[in-house]
Amino acid sequence: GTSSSTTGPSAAASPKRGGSFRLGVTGGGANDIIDGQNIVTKPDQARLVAGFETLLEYDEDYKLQTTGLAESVTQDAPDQWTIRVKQGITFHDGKTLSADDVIYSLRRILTGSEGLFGNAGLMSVDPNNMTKMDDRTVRLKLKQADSTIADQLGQYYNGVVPVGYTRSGPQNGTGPYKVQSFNKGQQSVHVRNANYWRSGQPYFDQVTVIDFPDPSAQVNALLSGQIDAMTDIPFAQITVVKAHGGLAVLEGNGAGWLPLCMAIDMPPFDNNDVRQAFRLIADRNALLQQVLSGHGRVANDLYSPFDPAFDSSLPQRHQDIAQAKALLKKAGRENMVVDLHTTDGAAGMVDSANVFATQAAAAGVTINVHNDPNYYGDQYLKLAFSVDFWGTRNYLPQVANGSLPTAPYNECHWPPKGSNYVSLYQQALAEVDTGKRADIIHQMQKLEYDQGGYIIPFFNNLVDAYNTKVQGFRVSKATLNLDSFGHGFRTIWFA
Amino acid sequence: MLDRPGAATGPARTGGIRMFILRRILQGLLVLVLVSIVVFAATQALPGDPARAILGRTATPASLAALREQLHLNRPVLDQYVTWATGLLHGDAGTSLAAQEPVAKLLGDRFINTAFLLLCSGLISIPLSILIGAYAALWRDRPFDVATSLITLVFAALPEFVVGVALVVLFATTVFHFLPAITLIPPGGRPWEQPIALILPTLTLVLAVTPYVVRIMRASMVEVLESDYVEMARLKGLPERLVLRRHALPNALGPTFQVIAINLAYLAGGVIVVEYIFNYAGIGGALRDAVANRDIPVVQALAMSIAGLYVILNLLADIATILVTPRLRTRL
Amino acid sequence: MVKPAIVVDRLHIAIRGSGLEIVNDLSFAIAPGEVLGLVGESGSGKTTVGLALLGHARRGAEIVGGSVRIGDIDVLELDSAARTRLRGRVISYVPQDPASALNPALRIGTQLREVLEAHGFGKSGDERRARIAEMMREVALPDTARFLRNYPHELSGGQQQRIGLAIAFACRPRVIVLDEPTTGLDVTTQAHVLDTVRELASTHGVAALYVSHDLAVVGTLASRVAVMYAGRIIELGPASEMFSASSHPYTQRLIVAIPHLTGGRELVGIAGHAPSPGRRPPGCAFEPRCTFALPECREAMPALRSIGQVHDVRCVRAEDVLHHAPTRSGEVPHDADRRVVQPVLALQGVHAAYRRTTVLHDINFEIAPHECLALVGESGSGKTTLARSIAGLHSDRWGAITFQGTPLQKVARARPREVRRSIQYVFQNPYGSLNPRRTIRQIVSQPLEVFGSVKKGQIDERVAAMLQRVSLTAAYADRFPDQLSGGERQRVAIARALICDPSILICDEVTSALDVSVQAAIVELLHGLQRDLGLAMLFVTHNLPLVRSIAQRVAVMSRGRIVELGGVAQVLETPRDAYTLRLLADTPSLEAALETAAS
Amino acid sequence: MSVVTPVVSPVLTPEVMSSRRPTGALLRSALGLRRTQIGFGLVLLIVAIAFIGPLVAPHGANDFVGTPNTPSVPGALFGTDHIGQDVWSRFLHGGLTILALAAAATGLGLTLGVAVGLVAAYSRNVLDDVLMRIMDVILAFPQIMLALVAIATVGPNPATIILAVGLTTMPRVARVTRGAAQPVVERDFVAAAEAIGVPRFRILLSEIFPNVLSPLLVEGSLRLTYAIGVIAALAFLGFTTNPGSADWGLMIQENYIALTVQPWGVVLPVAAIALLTVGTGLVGDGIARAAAGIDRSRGAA
Ligand SMILES: Nc1ncnc2c1ncn2[C@@H]1O[C@H](COP(=O)(O)OP(=O)(O)OP(=O)(O)O)[C@@H](O)[C@H]1O
Ligand SMILES: Nc1ncnc2c1ncn2[C@@H]1O[C@H](COP(=O)(O)OP(=O)(O)OP(=O)(O)O)[C@@H](O)[C@H]1O
Ligand SMILES: [Mg+2]
Ligand SMILES: [Mg+2]
Repeated sequence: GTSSSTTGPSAAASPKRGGSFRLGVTGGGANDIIDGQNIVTKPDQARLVAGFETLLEYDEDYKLQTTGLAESVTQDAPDQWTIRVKQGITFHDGKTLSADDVIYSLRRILTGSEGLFGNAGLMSVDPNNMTKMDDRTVRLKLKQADSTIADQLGQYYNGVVPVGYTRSGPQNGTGPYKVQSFNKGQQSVHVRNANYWRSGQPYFDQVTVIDFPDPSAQVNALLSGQIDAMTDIPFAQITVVKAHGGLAVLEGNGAGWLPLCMAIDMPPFDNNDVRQAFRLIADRNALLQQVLSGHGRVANDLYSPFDPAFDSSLPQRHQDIAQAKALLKKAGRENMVVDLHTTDGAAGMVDSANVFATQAAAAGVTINVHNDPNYYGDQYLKLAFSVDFWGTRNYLPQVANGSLPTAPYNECHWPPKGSNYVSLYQQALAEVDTGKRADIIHQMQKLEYDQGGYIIPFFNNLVDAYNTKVQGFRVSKATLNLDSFGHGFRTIWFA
Repeated sequence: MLDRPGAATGPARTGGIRMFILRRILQGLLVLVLVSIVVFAATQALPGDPARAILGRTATPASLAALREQLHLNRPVLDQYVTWATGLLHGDAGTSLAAQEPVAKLLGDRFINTAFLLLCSGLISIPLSILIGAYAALWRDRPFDVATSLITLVFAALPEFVVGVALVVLFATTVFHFLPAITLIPPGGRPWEQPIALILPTLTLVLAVTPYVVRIMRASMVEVLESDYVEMARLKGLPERLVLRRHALPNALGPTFQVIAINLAYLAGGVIVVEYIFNYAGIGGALRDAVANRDIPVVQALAMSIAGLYVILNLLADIATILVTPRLRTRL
Repeated sequence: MVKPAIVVDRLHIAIRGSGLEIVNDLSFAIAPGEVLGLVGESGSGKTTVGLALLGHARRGAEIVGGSVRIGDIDVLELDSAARTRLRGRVISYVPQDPASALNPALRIGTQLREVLEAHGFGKSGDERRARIAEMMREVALPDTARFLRNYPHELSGGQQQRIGLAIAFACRPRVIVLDEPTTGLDVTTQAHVLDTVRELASTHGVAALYVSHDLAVVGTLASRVAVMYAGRIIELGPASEMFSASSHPYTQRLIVAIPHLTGGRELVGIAGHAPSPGRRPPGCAFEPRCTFALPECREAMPALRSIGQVHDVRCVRAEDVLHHAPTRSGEVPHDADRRVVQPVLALQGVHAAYRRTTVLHDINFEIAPHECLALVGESGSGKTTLARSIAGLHSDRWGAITFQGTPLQKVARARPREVRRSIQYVFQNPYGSLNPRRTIRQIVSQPLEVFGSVKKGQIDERVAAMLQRVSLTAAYADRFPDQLSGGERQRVAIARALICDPSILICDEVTSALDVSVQAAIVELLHGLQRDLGLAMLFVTHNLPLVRSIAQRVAVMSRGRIVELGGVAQVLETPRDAYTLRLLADTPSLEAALETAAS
Repeated sequence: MSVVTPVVSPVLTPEVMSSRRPTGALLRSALGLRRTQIGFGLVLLIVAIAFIGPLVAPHGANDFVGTPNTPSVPGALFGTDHIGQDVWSRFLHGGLTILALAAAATGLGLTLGVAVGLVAAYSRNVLDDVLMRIMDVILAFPQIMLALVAIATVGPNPATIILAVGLTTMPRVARVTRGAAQPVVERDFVAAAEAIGVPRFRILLSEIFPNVLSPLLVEGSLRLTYAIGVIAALAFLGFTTNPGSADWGLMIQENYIALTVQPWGVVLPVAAIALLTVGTGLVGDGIARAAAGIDRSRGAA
């Protein structure tokens, strides 16, 4: 993965005000939404961060910082947190941000029926036990000890909304841009928030977020100057864009990942030998080269590499067909045939499946790939073998989302019965001391590394392109494309 | 051979036409009703849980439950059909499952955009192809004819997306840069406000349709030029242009109209691909989207309206044919 | 003699590229006011000649030599512009088939007007309107604006043909070519058209070339007749001489082939058919069919030599031919014992309709075994409908049709196999009644398969036998209909009927699509069959003279009613019904021809 | 003296001598035309590639031979595709699927369409109307749209695609068949068959059907080109049968994104498909012209 080569311009150049910025985002459709606390399609991310902000923020090294709305977020006890918001931050409608808004925001997330994205991660917060200490301070009493609340509060989709906020109501956030118009599946126009709390920012008068079902139309638009930046440039086009004067590529080495998911309680994967064999079948570098044209880093079947507690001591797995064959023989599964389900949900999902299928053939395993437009329909999470996609998160939050019986997206049906994984998780949550917590997390990761259902070949970089007249993009470990869309379009400007 | 006098006489004719059009309209309506049933049945058959399909990867059990509740997908089918059909009659196509907006609002602009695109393509391709076809027939087996027949063959052979992409590469991105590669219609904006952005999509569609019409036009023109009455017109000593303009062309047009209608209806299908390539905000994209989202009301609305378009086009074609071929009138 | 209006000299027309001659060394002249009749069977080149007079050759044909002079201009020399000015102004054309020659999409008024406009005939619109009205009156059509607003398909065949005449005469041309303007019209309309032509030609001093394959028709109209055979004129002379003293074997045979209104007699057809272009022998084209042929006839085409001052002929034995005019055999025997036996077929109060319009009213007659009943009447009188009703092809009918005492179901399919076998139908048009995609064997043997009356093995020989019976050879069995001449096809159709050995044969205008010579041969055949096999026959025709030569009794139909029914001689010689009288009067016959010629 | 009794002249015209099936004749005379020959040549070429290709392909369809999307790779004639497989090999492997699909779909459509068309034309009654209205209903949906919905409904397996395309082909064929059959039904030889009570089915099959063959041949070739086009377009829109397998339609979809960088991945399959459709088009054209020729001479006979 090359990041240095494509660094944006030096931040030295002093920002300039004005101009209308047009962003092309891959995907989107009639199910687009704008919601301070939820997304459905990719363009929704850009629209969310343009209008809403979180209490805490991750910096370019994926470290939590109090650059957000909160002036402090502290864990007073394993099961108690206190949040204090900054002074004089106003919503688009001029109302000042207060403790009530924080409480309302958290409650909204915790209301299951709202079906909001952050719900799973904040489970341990007790909606009926949030107390307003003063105008700017809120105390959370948790149902159970949880040391990941701060992490959750930094997730872009846990934005702060004013009291009484609804999706269908006025889009009223603290963010740098106000929604002017929104056409689902087409585009949304956002105008500068004149009294934004960060002085000077934002720089653009107007931001337009445009949906693009077809990536090459997106590239063509960029080439012909009809948009100023685009997300997820097809790897094939990188050379084109680089060759094209006045365009640049921004390659952020985030930690998105495309796992092959084996349901550990469904045949044939209910036998760990089979799972192990499959892990040994994967030639992770080949997958990286073929699927991402090398734009990523080889992974080791574990997620959350940016987590301080990530166990990088575990030996890197390599392809070992012989060993795989042996294990399959042992499991009595020689020359097995299995279906692998995938979809065009995220770039590379179909290719990963195909490439892995080819590699499996070497071990005498026949894999029938099914590219199913209805993949996220009924059978999702009920499949024995499937491909999925994930964004960047720290370990425990990710576990909450994907690796617990209670997790909404537990493709692998992890953990196995009788495993102490869940209790380890509880301990980790309860553990306030980061060092001790890391040890517990290492145990959990070991379990997944040895018995888990994920095959994680690589972490994919976010590769975006933009017109060099746009200044201020920085290479970062941001979760979202284009350096989290230039931090909600506020740290970028036209030269 | 002997052609026995037809039954109808002068005055009866107009009545004949009116009757004919009326019958055609009724038939068209019948077809539409059948279509509506088919569409409804088909969309009912769409498997899987729309709620899931709509929320996609981000669905949570909670959000699913919520959406299902609000879509009330659990009413009896017949009940649903009746409400839907009556809704359609009142111009209310229901609410998009995906967008949570009235279908009409969701598709309104897109309809105008697509319609305009089709209109442009039609207005260009029809006269063009008629002209080319007629001259190909006139200069039968001469270089022009041979050339056209080959060129039309090739273009008929190239899928729209190939033509489209080729045009983009040629005029917008790689070779030249004087045309926009995609068509960005601002919300509430109208396609005709930025004509140059329409050039490439229109051109693509024109190139997709013209070949077929040209070939048919040529065929029927050849037929007519062989006919006795054209020979007779020449033997009457009429100047050639008159022979062509008054005697040959009108009779050749008759059979062609049908094909034009079919092809325009076909355009409505081809537009799906074209809109995809040019990111053109029309019903084509909406359809692809709706199908992927299991957005049943939208699919239904689109299917119905495209079917409607087809029925209308055929009606027009029939009427046009009748107008240029009086003989048919008495057969009505 | 007056200076001829048009002179055709050594005209040669060939199939483009191949050089095969369609029309060969053709010369004649027509004086103003004169009508020259051009006769010959189908494919002899009449139309080609006719068109050539206007300097036009159909796609695929081209004029390769000779000249066509009108006054002192040679049509063939003119450039296309000048030719266009000439056409319709100086020389005009009346097409063979008006139905297809009038533009279906234009009102007849327009089609009349445009020719005037094209030639700047008449200064103003009013003048033209006046001229059009005049024309319409001359061709005996209403001249009302209302009528002119009709479209061609809204006119009857006769009216269409007369519009054709009006267009042709519109600009008062000096020469006019009429290409079988009356083919397909019933006799009454035909008579009208012929009168009109005669009128116009004589009053305006127009030189007319009247093309036809029907000598009788030509005879009533033309002062001189040219007989064409295989692209050449083989005899050219005054009408009178042509009929009384024809000196070419072919002409003679043609005349013998024409049925006579007075005194029925067996017809004698000409075996074989004329060679088409490219297959014409080096010598006399008629030689293979000629009974007078000498060896030398094979060598070279005899030159056109004159016998008598204005009578030319292409035959080395013209003189002998003249003296060996073939005699005509006597009356067709009328068997009297009709009534004693039970009739094969009996109709009582039969009606038939198409949807609401009833076209047959209360038809009653019987047909005895061995008897041939002729059914005559003008076009549209209901002949075919009646025939089809009997055959079970028209189900919308009521009243009793009994076959050998037992009433018949309406639909053929519903009838017992025996009945379907015993009632056989031969269709009007041999080009339509044989499936072009099946071999003659398949066609003829089809009934055998349906009725299963014959074992597989014997089918072929039965087919062969039948082909022999209709005087074809077994060699035809493997051919396809489009490889047969019209006459041969009709024979095949008859064979298909006979192979079921039916007890009654229904023939619907089986000869009306054929040339006289072929027609004669077919009638000969049918007559023989009926006589030998003792077939009962219903012979539908609109050709009265023909009745004489084949039927014992005749039923005259008009507007769906039988107006007269009786013995042939009695009905034709002493008709009682007015309609029959008119029909007889209108029928062009040799007798009439000879009279006009004589006068 | 007596008159000669008629004997059929032994003079036989050449066309009478030569006796050949009209349909066969049609094809033969069609093959006489230059365009038909070229057309056949093209079709044969592509079919040959489809069948022989897999045998001669240098690499497997899924072998990883080099960096993705690079036009010039040693050992890969036309470079690598979006995931580093050999474009040339995948091209050679990928013909069969789309050909089979298109052929099957067209076959289905023709069979059904002809059946419906003939029955409709022959039963000159309400059944005719009913059938044709039903056809109208199907016609009312653009082929691609119906295919889209169908595939979204039951997933993109070959059967679905064949069915969807086949069914949407049917009404178009039915229309043509009916149009061509209507005049034939009125011809006397049909009446002749009815008069002796030939079963309806036989009449349809052996009397009427042979007479609508020539327009059908033309229509058939046209439909084939449409089918190929639709199936390719479906693939382009991302609805294809089993992913990963080499398939021209799929290749286009996978590599279209890289068109400007590595054109071969798209150019090869597109060229093949285009040549194929041009070929079938030319053949149909030739047959049409030949038929026109034959039918005209028959009409004039
Ligand atoms: N354009 C043409 N190309 C080739 N052959 C032709 C062409 N026109 C006529 N013929 C041939 O020339 C011969 C004469 O044709 P023509 O139509 O003049 O005969 P005809 O006497 O008018 O016949 P009919 O009485 O049936 O009208 C026929 O054998 C015909 O096949
Ligand atoms: N298919 C039809 N539909 C409606 N009317 C018809 C149809 N066929 C014939 N007629 C009408 O029935 C009447 C009798 O027609 P028919 O064909 O029996 O007359 P015909 O004596 O056989 O005429 P021709 O001598 O021209 O063959 C005519 O007035 C005709 O207009
Ligand atoms: Mg003629
Ligand atoms: Mg009749």
